[in-house]
Amino acid sequence: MDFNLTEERMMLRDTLQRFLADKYSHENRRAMIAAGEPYDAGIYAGLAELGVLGAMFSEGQGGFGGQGFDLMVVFEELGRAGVIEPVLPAVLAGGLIAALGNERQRGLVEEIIAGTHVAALAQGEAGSRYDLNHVETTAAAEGDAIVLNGIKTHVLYGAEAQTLVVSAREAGAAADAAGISLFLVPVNTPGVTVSGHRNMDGTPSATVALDDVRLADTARLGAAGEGLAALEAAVARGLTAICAEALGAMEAAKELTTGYLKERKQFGEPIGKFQALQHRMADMLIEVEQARSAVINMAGNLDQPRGRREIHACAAKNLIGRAGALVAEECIQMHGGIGMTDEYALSHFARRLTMIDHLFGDTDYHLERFIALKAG
Amino acid sequence: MDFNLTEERMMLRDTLQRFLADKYSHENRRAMIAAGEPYDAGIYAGLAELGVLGAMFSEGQGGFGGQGFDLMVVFEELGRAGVIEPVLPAVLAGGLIAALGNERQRGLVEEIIAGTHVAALAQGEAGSRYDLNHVETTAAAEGDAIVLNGIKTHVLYGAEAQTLVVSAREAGAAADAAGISLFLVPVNTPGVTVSGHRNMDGTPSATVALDDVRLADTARLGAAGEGLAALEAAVARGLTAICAEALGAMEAAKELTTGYLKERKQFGEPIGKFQALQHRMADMLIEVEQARSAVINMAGNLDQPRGRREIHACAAKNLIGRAGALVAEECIQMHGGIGMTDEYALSHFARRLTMIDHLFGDTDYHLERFIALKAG
Amino acid sequence: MDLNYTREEQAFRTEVRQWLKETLPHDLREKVRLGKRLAKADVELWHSLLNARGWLAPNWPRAYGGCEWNAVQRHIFEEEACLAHAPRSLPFGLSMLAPVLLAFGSEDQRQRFLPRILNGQDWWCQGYSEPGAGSDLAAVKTRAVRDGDHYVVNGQKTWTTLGQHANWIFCLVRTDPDAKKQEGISFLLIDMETPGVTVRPIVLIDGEPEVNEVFFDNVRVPAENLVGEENKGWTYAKYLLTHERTNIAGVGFSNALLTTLKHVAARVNSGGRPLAQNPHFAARIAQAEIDLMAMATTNLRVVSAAANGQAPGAESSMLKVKGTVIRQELTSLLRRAMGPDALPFQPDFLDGCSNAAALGPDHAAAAAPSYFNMRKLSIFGGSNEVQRTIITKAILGL
Amino acid sequence: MDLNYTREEQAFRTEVRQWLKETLPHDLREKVRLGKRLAKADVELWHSLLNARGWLAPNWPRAYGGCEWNAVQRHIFEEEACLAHAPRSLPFGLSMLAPVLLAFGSEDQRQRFLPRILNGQDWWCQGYSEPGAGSDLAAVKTRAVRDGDHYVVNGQKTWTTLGQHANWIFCLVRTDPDAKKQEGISFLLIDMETPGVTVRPIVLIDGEPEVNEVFFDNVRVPAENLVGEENKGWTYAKYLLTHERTNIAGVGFSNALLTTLKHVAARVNSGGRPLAQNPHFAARIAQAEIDLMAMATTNLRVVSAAANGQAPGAESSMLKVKGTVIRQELTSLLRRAMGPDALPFQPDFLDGCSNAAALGPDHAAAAAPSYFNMRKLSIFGGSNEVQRTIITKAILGL
Repeated sequence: MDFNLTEERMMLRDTLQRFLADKYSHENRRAMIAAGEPYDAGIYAGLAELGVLGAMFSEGQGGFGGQGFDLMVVFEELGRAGVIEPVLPAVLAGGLIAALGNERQRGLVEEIIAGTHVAALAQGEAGSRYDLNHVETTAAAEGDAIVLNGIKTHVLYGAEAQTLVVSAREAGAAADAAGISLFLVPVNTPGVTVSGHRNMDGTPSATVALDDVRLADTARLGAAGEGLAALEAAVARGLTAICAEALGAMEAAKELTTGYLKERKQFGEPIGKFQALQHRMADMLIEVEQARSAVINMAGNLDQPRGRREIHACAAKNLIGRAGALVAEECIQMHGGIGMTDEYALSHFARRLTMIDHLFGDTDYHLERFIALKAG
Repeated sequence: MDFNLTEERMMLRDTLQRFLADKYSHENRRAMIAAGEPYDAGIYAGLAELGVLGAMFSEGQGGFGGQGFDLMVVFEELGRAGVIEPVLPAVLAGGLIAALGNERQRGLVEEIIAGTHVAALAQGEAGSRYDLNHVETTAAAEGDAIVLNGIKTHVLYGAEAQTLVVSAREAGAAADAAGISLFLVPVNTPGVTVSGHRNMDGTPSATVALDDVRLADTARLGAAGEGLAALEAAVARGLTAICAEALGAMEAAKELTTGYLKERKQFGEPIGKFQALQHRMADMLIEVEQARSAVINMAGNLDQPRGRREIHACAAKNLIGRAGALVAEECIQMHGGIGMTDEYALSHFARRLTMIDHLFGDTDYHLERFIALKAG
Repeated sequence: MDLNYTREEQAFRTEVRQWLKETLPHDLREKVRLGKRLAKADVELWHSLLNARGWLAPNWPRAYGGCEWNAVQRHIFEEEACLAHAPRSLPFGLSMLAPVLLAFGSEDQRQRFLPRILNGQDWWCQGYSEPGAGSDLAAVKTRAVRDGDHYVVNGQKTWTTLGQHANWIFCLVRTDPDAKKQEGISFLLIDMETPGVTVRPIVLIDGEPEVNEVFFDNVRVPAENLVGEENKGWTYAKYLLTHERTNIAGVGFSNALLTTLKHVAARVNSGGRPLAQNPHFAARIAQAEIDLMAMATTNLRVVSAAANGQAPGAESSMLKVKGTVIRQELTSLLRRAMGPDALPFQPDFLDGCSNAAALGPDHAAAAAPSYFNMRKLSIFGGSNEVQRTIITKAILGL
Repeated sequence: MDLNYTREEQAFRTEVRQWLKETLPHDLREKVRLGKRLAKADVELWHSLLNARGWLAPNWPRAYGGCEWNAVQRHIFEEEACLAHAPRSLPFGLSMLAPVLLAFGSEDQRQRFLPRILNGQDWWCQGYSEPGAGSDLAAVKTRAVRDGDHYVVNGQKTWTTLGQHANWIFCLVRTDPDAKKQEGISFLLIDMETPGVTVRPIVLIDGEPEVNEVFFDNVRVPAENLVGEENKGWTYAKYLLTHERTNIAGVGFSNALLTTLKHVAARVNSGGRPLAQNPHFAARIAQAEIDLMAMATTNLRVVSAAANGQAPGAESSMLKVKGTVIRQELTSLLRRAMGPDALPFQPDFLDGCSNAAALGPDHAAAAAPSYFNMRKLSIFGGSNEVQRTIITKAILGL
């Protein structure tokens, strides 16, 4: 048992921390969003240069990391700084391409690692809620071609991507596990309409309409009809990433709040002297430690067989969801009015923590899934 | 809308409060229990004399109350004093006899009101948990006679009763709603074996074995096979009673705790000055008010049609269960060690509050039932 | 004990319900139902409709154009208005300033200001909080110095709700800097068109500029705008805070929210069945409903005592805390019910831009913003921490 | 980062598991599994078995008969012992007094007392708390006055766990009444067979006399029984409190409880199916399990840091609080799982009277008493309120 980071990961963490402390701030992010920019391309290039994207992939895939603890180290820092640049799609869509792609397809990974190409995962649909197996988008063979039809919702960074990894059904009914395939779809393919919007937490997202989108058979990623297992594994990596990001956001919110409790005076005393706040703060600190442990468990079991991996994924996402809500709500409450203003950084962390609960299954969803996995 | 008690109920409450303040104490109850007595017969006679048992029945039944608010007023005081004498069986078994009995059978009600006869409800079984319809005890016709076989568990005051009201199945399978009848069974009927024990909260209870118990056909209470509706209505009255009792116990626990917070000094200050305790106390006080409202809602809807009555019963029992656990646990915690000792009165209230959650459906059971009733 | 309304109260309820049905414009109702943001004109329209019926000022004396409703009538009206998805009328002039003028203002001030509140000429806002003061409202730093027949005001107010729409502000100002904290404060009415008044909107966590900072830079205010006596303003402020908290439990809002939540849960798909049939989610809704059923009665008990002339003490604080907890829980459940559809931020749709279509189902757009906005409930109007201290002190007396 | 145990640690775990399987007597295991009360002889038997294997004193130096296990080894042993339903060994002599003697006692004292702890000749109990002192342990009133080569002790201790079985007690006594609170306290060892010592058992809320009051009436204690220096006792007491909290999170106990809870829930009927399949109850178990999984890792992080020589600070307090919350929740769930079968009080069965049959299923008899008994976890060893203050002070430094 060893809870220390390797030297490489420590170096990456420290470099990333310095880079973000230096270049990234709530004010800059606000200004950028106000200017209508989806994210800061310069920062993204900088992250690529630091090796942040390379750390998402194993050496065999062209990177130098790719393990659970690599995701954890990077995303904790991204979360702490409130980074909205598209690292997550590199884990999700990039991870799928790296895991399933043939040699030609895997060429994209190199560009993703270099930060010159964004690939986004298009898996959600209007009725799917959090179920990866709920796929109504169809992929029909027409001679040598495959024709996609359907609408994909909540495609994170969809309007910023050059390539989409799309889940579509080649066989079976809407919620069947079998029959789902994954396809690489360049966004400029005729029939693809991407409508971008911004989420509550500032991250860009999109709806993607697929209207008789004709692809060559070679656009398929992995085996026909067997996409679900890989999708689930990629989402487990995505869950590790956003759980670690949430942990970082909790740490940042905690920092702001402890600072505030020390500085802010009311009725003549620092409010941190009020015992009721002290005890609630203690409960919050405990939950942040619990969240860290849950992320460690998840990261450390990411390469285990499916059952064990998913049990830890569910446990982590459930605990992170509860801890995140507690931290967001308590930190706002302890701040009072200032904690509710957009111009104070806490608002970003609170929004991000809350919205992370709506990504890839919320607290309740993963609790039920945990029960089902344990019973199965 | 009127939230004031009638003058009669106020008088009953005040007389009862004075009587119990004068004659009833934690020390006396402890001594009585240590001496192996099931309850204090003198107190019970006194309660009957005050009209406490009469208040459980309507004028038509030979009493002078019988409404939800009569139950509420009486049981809140019984709960506040921690009374373990058998008033509840008068509501449950007595209520069933009054509601369903023919003229001859109703003769027992007079004796119950006079405090000279205890009738107990024997409805639970080893596998029934909280389901009134789960009845495996059989009632088989043999010529003019009916023969009962089965084991009834958790028969409150069963070893102190002269008569049992027994639910038994004349037709159908274990959990069917139809086919359940109720029978009046004198405890000295051959084949009846009553084994008494004491519950955690000091109340007496029993297991009743029915081994070829032969009864005349006239022992049936109400129509054959249609006992469930009446049983449910009687249990709703019992739930009103124990919810009000729990409210009284919460008030008593609250009194002890506010007193303690004022008196007890630690680190040089009354512990009630510690803000963390103040705020938790506030949350507790709020829940006690919520509990009072829930009991009012239930008492005020006791004579409404089944759906409305049961929705309020479920809501009240659920809320009382949560509030009771909160009050029991927080009051112990705020007291520290002394709150855990048997010789301090809080222990009784905490045990009674906790055990009330195990009577006639707990917090979870009634939450699910509430959902089912609302959906149905 | 009787849980039923009197015949008169039932008739009143019917009258209110009927009027709402006939009068509340459909598009306004839809805006409220879907949690969209109301424009200034929306609020003004609603006030004018209420005023035309004579129902704009429930608790004012009839002599000044009010209804003189008792607590039960007010409760019934609020309950019905919420269920009908009517907008909330603005409290600042109606139930904050007016009671102070009625109790402590001059007859001149009443005659001058009250009619303009009713007819919509004035939109009032509140100048209580200052930066860094938080729940400690007596920490007033804004100075008002007498200069002939004027006061010259300098300083800053904050958290001024909807101040961007207002033309008048009632302020706590410090007129005696040497007096003790609660003393030396005066209650002053300031025309916001006076030179030196600047308003800066503050965007909140939900993306909406609901509150403002208001700056006073040598603002000259006629001395006749002083309410009551100089340096007695804290008394008036406290009166306002303790006596005019109607509908503090927000039972009506919570009932409307619960209805919306059930509506949504019955329609949203969760693993092949409506979310309402998911046992976990159903349990969370049921738990909130049970708490709300009890709180409705707790509220009625206080309302009914108030109608009988008893002044509510710690009960108000209890209703504030529990009411907040329940409303926040309901908005949290509504957000969760939306699943991924709670993610998008749709300000154009929320602002009612005619060409903005909503992403996702009914109620999705407002779910997350409302959740975030409602965090304010436990902060403003005396934070829940302050309320908890009041509750326990009332019983412990320490 | 590596969540796996080393090969050596895994081998140690196998060794412990095997030994427990071979050595733990079946009836003792059943008593623990069913939550029955252990008799004095049960505990003595378990100590003697551990001592025969050399495993009774995990954290003592080998020179004194201990194991010198590191934190990870101790953790593994505790985990296995809990899963095997082994009794808990008594901490009073082993992990409370002994470390104080090893750090501050004389060699004579070590040679005199440590072997008797191992071989079972002495049963120690703790004389820290006094009536009315609560978490304020420094509020010691019991007086010890030097009289020649003796101290004469007068006063009272309380909450002395299992003191009714003990023949020795280690006490904090006040030797200088004029010194400041934390000063003037000494650490004294008292033979309970000395005239003037009286023990009065206190029945707790679960019906069991688990703790005692101990009275001292002119008890003459040889001066050689003073540990360390006179008036320095508070230092030793603090050392004991901060350095000897092994297994504070109770992960092993909680794991065993969770196993029992699942065992019960799979067997109890709830509306025609096992309670484990009731979505509400399953959710409550799962929630506790998820929290426990995380806490097990939180615990290992602290244990692993301790094994690397880092002294745990606020982490101990975090583990205490969260560990308590989880254990109390699990006992609460176990009680609820029993339904009406949690009602009966069955002291004869719990005491292991051979002719007492249990009412209800396996585990029913102990469910409610254990729930009540476990309320102590958040009170003793520094209440959870005290721990929360420590946690926040460590980060806020206020």
